[in-house]
Amino acid sequence: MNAKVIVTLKPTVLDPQGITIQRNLESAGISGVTDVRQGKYFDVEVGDDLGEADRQALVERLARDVLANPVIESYRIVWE
Amino acid sequence: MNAKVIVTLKPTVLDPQGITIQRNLESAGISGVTDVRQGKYFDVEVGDDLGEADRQALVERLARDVLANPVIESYRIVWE
Amino acid sequence: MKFGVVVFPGAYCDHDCYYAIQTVTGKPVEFIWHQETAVDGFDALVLPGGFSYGDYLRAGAIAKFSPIMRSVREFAQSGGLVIGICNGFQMLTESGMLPGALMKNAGTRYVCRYLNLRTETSATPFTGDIDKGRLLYIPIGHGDGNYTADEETLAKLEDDDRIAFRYVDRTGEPTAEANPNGSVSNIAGIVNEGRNVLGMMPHPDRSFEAILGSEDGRLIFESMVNALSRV
Amino acid sequence: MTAQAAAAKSAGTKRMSSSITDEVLEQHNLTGDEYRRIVKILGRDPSETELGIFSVMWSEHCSYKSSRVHLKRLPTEGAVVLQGPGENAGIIDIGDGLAVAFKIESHNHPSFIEPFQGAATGVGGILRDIFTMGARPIATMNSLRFGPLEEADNRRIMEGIVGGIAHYGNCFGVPTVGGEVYFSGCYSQNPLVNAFALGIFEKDKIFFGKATGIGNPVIYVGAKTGRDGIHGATMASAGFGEDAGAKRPNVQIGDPFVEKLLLEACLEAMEKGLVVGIQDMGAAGLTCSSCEMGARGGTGVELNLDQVPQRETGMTPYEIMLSESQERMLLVSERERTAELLAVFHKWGLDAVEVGEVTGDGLLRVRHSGETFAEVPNGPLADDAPLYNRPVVPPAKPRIDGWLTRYSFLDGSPASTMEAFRQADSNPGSVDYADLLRRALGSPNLSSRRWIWEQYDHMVQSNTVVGPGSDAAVIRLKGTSKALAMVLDGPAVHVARDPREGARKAVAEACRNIVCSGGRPVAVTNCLNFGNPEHPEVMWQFSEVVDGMREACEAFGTPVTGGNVSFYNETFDEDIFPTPVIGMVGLLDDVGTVTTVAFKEAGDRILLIEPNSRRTDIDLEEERALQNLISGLIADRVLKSAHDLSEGGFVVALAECCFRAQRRPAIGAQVRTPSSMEVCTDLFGEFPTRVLVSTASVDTLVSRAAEFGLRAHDIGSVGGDRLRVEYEGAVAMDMDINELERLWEGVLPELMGGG
Ligand SMILES: Nc1ncnc2c1ncn2[C@@H]1O[C@H](COP(=O)(O)OP(=O)(O)O)[C@@H](O)[C@H]1O
Ligand SMILES: [Mg+2]
Repeated sequence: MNAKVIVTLKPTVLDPQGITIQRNLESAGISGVTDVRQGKYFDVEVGDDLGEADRQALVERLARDVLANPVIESYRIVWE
Repeated sequence: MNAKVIVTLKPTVLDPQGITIQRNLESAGISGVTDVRQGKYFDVEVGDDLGEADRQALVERLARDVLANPVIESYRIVWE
Repeated sequence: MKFGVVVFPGAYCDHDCYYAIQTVTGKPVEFIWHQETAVDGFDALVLPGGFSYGDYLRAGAIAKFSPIMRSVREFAQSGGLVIGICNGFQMLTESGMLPGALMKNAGTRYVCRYLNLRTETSATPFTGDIDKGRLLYIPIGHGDGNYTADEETLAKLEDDDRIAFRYVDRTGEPTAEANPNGSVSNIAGIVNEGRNVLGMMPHPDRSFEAILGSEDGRLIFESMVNALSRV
Repeated sequence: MTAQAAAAKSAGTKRMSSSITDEVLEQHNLTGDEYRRIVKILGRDPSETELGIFSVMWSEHCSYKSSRVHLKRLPTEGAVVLQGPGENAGIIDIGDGLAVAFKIESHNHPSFIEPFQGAATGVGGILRDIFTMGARPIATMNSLRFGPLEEADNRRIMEGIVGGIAHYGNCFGVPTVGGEVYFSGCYSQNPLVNAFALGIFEKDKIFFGKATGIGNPVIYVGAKTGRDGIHGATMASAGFGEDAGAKRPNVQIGDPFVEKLLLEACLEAMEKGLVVGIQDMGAAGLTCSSCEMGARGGTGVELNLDQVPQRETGMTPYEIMLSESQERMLLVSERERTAELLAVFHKWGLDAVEVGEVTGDGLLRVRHSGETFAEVPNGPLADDAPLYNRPVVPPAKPRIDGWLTRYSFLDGSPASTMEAFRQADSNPGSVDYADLLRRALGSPNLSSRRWIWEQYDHMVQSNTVVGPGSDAAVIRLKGTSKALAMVLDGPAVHVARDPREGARKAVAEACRNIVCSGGRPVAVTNCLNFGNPEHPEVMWQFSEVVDGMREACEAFGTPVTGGNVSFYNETFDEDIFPTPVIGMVGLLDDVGTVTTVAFKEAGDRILLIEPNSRRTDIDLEEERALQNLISGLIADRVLKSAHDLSEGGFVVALAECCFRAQRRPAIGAQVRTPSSMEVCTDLFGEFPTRVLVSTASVDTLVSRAAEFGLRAHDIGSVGGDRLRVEYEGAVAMDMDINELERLWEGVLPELMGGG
């Protein structure tokens, strides 16, 4: 089974990468983009032998304890 | 208007970050995850004054020319 | 004969390159601001190491859009010597002037250390004075030096004798332990088809005086001078 | 009397608070007495913004209210001191028209809350302290303390902190050339991150944080302001209790790329003569920078917060004044040249905005949307913070067992290792020395630190002559024949046992490290990490440490040019070990005399130099004699290597001299140990004032040592690939040096896993 975990900075947390990308788009000849915020994306495979509840609990733990840093980030899980 | 751009490594490219995460899961007490691949996620704001076609073309260019490196990555755009 | 060192915001090895080339070659060196568009009068250009634009997004990914990069490309196309060191190598792959890509180190962490390189070819203007097979003791300092390319590209690099340096152990073997970043086939540096553009992760600009631990980096700058004086 | 009952007299300042309750004061870490002091200074109740301003300026972190009475005792003067404590960094004269600015600062509390960003912004802050004075940073170091790595949480904290330091320093382009790390249980919930930075400049081009010239504009440059780290300064002034988690949203994010641009822009503006005064916005942000600049200039500063570049919408004056967003500076320029100044920053792609003006009324006036939110006299705000002479009471018994100071690395090592050493000491008959050496080299406190320092770029700027891994780091100064040596030292176990003695040893060891590297010790910075100053034993430790530092600094002629104090390092009411960290800077007039710990050639003789009788407490006179001896031998090129003996004693130092160094693989040594018949103490015990050297001129060395009243034992030679130690006529160990090296190198990588 496959889940996607999307980790993004909390809205008020500074995102130096996003700011730098956005500020330099002009030199790439791209204008009209007013904001960029960068996050992380994880493609996670879990064993098919697990039941649905276990799978969900597993990915939830993975996201919360490992993939996201709860101090500055939040996460979202999407099952495919 | 808001678009999400998801950039992932091509399937044939080894993902050192994903491998490292996966390898360290056991010591974090998490088992059952068979594969992790890490990608990037971008939350992009574009000016509302653009027409839909222009908007799409803009984000397409942003993703192709800037956010992804076509040698190793592919991308996907999701409009919200 | 004049060297130009391109100055990108954040690519701070510009000063190291400037100083190293001046010390080693005694030739004139000038800085070129990344917003410039002309590179007239230069015989060789250096894309230095560092963290241009913080290495945000991907190392070298934002620098490649600087106005100067178009001129650098034209300069290379007309046969001028271009050396990209570390972040400069990343800019060269990002901009397509060299094939492949430099990914995050296999260990995912930044690594700064002295190591051994084996010179894989003397048939470039950057290695003309270095015997094939000679070991060079030159340091690395990077988080994204994991060179990767598809099989076809790799085969072509091999066939065309375009691999300039490999990471090797003390005895000259390209072992897995000697590979600091997971780079395919232990590749540390390559040249383009025209052989006038070199990208390398290790820093000759940090190893040009005995007091810094090694003088081997000199050989690369000296080779460039000799190649240029032959033309 | 409650705060509420304090009379509320408006002085035309808007939004006067009539709701300053005890609870509000508590949130601001202000006591009732402190509040009354504020009311007295203002002649009325403070507004909310003013209360915020006072609370950060009078926090322990910014005001040094508990430490100032003691710090005054430190020796701060000397012929080479151009700037002592009181500015952003201390400055020393190194000749040739050059000066060096250096300082150390703690970022302990933020690094516990968010290890990566906390440590990263710690590096960012100390770098700004250096370049705000006009110096270009050329080196950084860091001193770290963690709980034992057997615990997963401590590994996570270390991974984050080391990663954060690497991220910031590497991206900024300054080499991280050294540091120290130590593991002990007391740091489990309270890691220490002390960041040191050093910069160089011409001595007539020093800039100060002064707002002068009435009518001159006040200019804000750098990153935009967000709600980051509001109350970071007060947070650093309170221990962590159950609610550490609740304090989390305050985390600041560092942007080393912007910092690098800020550096280049500031130095360019200074070079062009566009800067009248400049101060970084560190702890307490805009508040601290504006009021300190006004106080130092004897002027007032009026700020119009509408002009402050903001990243978030709807920020209140309170939030803007207290924000600790990173990579920002406050400048004063001459009115006529302001446009030129702004242009420099704009060229580097940075925000630069006039946000106010220098005034003649001595007030910090804060305006927003046409209203006045604060009007506070700069002088009293910056300089009249409460001063506490807190109770000082020695503890009933020392914090740790005296036995541990012989083998200080055992604290924080696995229990089985501790047990093995105890056994060896009590059963001298049957000791397996090889096993003890394996345990010692395999303990995190003595193992190789390569896992840490390879993550740091220690070579950028191409000046690193000696990087991490030797006694002190050495940086050459291009364009001169000189070099700077620098080191951080904080022997916490020795301090925990006896704070005064431990502090003396710390200074002595720092000096010895500089001397062994070929340098002459010049000056000191220090970071004093302590527990809760409201605990009388903690204040006793503090007072003792200050006196120990004073004695040693006086003995070695190395004035203290600055430092930092971090209190409230405790979790759940347990104070950390008193942990002073000494940052010592030394000078080599001739970089050619640089010396390292590594043995150089097979056949060289190995000598141990020590006092005639072994002692546990340091004798500063004897120590000076040793250092003078070593300096002379190095100047005359008699020594091929020199290594100060510290944690792990003689055998561990010997092994370290053998391990690989640059192109030379590990090399063996065959020695006979001098004996005092104390069995494992002879081999592993820690005693001050000892150095292990190698040389080709034994006779010169032995006679020179005698002239200084010291002994030089000729104990053996370098060569082969085995470490062979004879003790009391028998072979105590005979081991493959490569195997030992693998063991020593493997400790941290194995514990830290993956990657
Ligand atoms: N332990 C100490 N020894 C000597 N000087 C100190 C010590 N702690 C702080 N100081 C001095 O007090 C002043 C204020 O320090 P600090 O608030 O850390 O500066 P900043 O505001 O730049 O962070 C500095 O000049 C510093 O050098
Ligand atoms: Mg400061």
